[in-house]
Amino acid sequence: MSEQINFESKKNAQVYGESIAQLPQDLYIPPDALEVYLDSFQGPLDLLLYLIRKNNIDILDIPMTALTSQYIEYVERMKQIKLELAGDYLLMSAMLIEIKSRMLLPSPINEDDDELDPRAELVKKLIEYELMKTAAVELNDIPQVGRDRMVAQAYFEKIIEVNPPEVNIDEIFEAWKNVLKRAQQFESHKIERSELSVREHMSMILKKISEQDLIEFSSLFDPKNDPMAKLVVCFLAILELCKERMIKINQQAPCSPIYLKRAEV
Amino acid sequence: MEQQSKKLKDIIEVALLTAGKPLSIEDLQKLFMEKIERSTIRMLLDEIKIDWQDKSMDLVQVATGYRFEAKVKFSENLTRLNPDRLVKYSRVVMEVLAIIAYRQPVTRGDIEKIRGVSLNPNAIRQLVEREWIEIIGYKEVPGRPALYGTTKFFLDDFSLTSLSQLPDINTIGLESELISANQEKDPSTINDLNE
Amino acid sequence: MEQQSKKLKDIIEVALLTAGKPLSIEDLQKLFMEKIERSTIRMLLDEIKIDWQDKSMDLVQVATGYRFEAKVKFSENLTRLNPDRLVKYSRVVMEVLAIIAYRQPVTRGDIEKIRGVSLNPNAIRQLVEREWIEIIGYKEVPGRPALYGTTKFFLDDFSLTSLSQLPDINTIGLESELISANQEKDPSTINDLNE
Repeated sequence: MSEQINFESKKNAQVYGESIAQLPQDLYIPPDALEVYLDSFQGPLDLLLYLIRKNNIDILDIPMTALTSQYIEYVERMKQIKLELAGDYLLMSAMLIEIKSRMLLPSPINEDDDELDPRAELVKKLIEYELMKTAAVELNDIPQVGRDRMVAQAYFEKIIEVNPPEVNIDEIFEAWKNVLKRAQQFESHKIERSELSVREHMSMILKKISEQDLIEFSSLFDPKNDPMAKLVVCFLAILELCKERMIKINQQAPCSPIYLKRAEV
Repeated sequence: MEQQSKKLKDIIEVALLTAGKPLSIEDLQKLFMEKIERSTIRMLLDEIKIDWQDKSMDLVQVATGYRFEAKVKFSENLTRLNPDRLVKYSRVVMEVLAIIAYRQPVTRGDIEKIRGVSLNPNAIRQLVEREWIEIIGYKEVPGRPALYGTTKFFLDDFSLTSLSQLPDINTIGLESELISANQEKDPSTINDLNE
Repeated sequence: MEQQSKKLKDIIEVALLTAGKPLSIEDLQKLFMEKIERSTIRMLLDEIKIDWQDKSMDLVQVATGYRFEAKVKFSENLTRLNPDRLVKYSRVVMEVLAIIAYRQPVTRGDIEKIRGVSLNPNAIRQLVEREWIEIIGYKEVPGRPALYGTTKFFLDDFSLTSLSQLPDINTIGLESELISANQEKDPSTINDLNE
């Protein structure tokens, strides 16, 4: 209660007194909306700013008891619905409690005039973050090239040779390893020789279809000359193309010719 | 009427100048809320072609649609602008090439998914201009994204007879082995992968 | 004479229409074998600007030079062409960009301190790949963390000629005013940037 006494002398003591009484009601959010809603906070400062704005609190005179309890209640709810909660939220809980308790202590008598309000550091952070949030919104409103603004990029065929960069195959392999390593999806992107040849056949078949629009299924196979492995790979490629919706397969009637078509048609 | 047709022409023209790739008649129809007949689009394209006859570019039709191209007589000047611009491909370009080589056919969205970030269209453009990749079809999903694959020139330039000759990651082994292999090698390889 | 000036203008125009990025006066000078004065280039640019006044694009000057961009009145139509191609960044990415733009040079740790939460490295990576930010140095403290700043491409893409043209957030005023201004907004603003 000494917190109240400390700050009641300031200008908005009444508002402050009232808002304490009203705070808990504000906490109610329809349960199904809660998850989306809580998930939208960018971090503890964002949550704090939201509470401060929602409760009409003067950022320069934050009622620590009320704010701390509201904050902790939100964090508890986030834990309950098992949102992936950054450790930063819990750190902030601890910090709020610490500030609150420091404010409950009587101020040391022998201190200099410019004794620091225990909230000062927090307030500074909140103001800076709020400024940056505003800046982000302002930036986002500026028309961006590629999003709101289209710039000319017409085609120019380079007729004269211009020494394009040299690349060797190891560099492609390095780049590929790099992608896989970073994606940490090694298992799912494991490339086997057989799969690569399926992929190659997928590309070849797609190119043929792009040129001719329509291709007869059997024309893709040459059983007399192709080894069995190649026929299987070709067949797998067709199945994969169909599964990935890159082509369409058509047959008018049973036993009639099967056609492969471009997916876009 | 005159006014209206000028507006339609301007919209088609600006779309072609900013698209960075050829646009089909269907693409151009999408520009308008109201339905514009294919024949109307074709007629407007003809008019635009004539409008540009004495100007700096040509409107030409290529396999996948229409695009503006710099008039051939300006190539010498244009080449002068960037004689040795492409000293080295960026890491992004190399990764895109690797993904297309190993995972083709892929859409731009696939590439973004694998890399986890959105992709500057310039990367694809550089590879298309180099004629190492090309559009080989379209995926039948909303937006009809283009499917990219490698070209014959890609195989030629790397002296491969088929894609199966690309280095095989499995000859090196699984992830753990890859990483430990890298750690055993001199430290510079690790930096290579991290930079 | 007339003929000659038309040819110079065409070359500059076609260079700007095909470059895919802004070109500086120096770039444009490189187009010609003969030496063309800066003042001549400037004059020709002015003429091109006027030539295009009633057409589909505007010739504009940005931080790194001149570029053609679609007239604003056509943006609705152009968006229709590729509604899903729009690159929209998440709120996190935009906040990181704002912090780097307004507080540069900053380390990743600085950004985390300001936002009060640890930062997914992907946010920085997206901005680096978009070439809106870059490492501009290292801080002489243990671990030598990288210092980030915005690039010229950032200025170009936001049509700014210098950082001083960034929206002035400090004019928003005292904290109290700031707070009440925010309260007037609809609470849904919280979600605005969440794509």
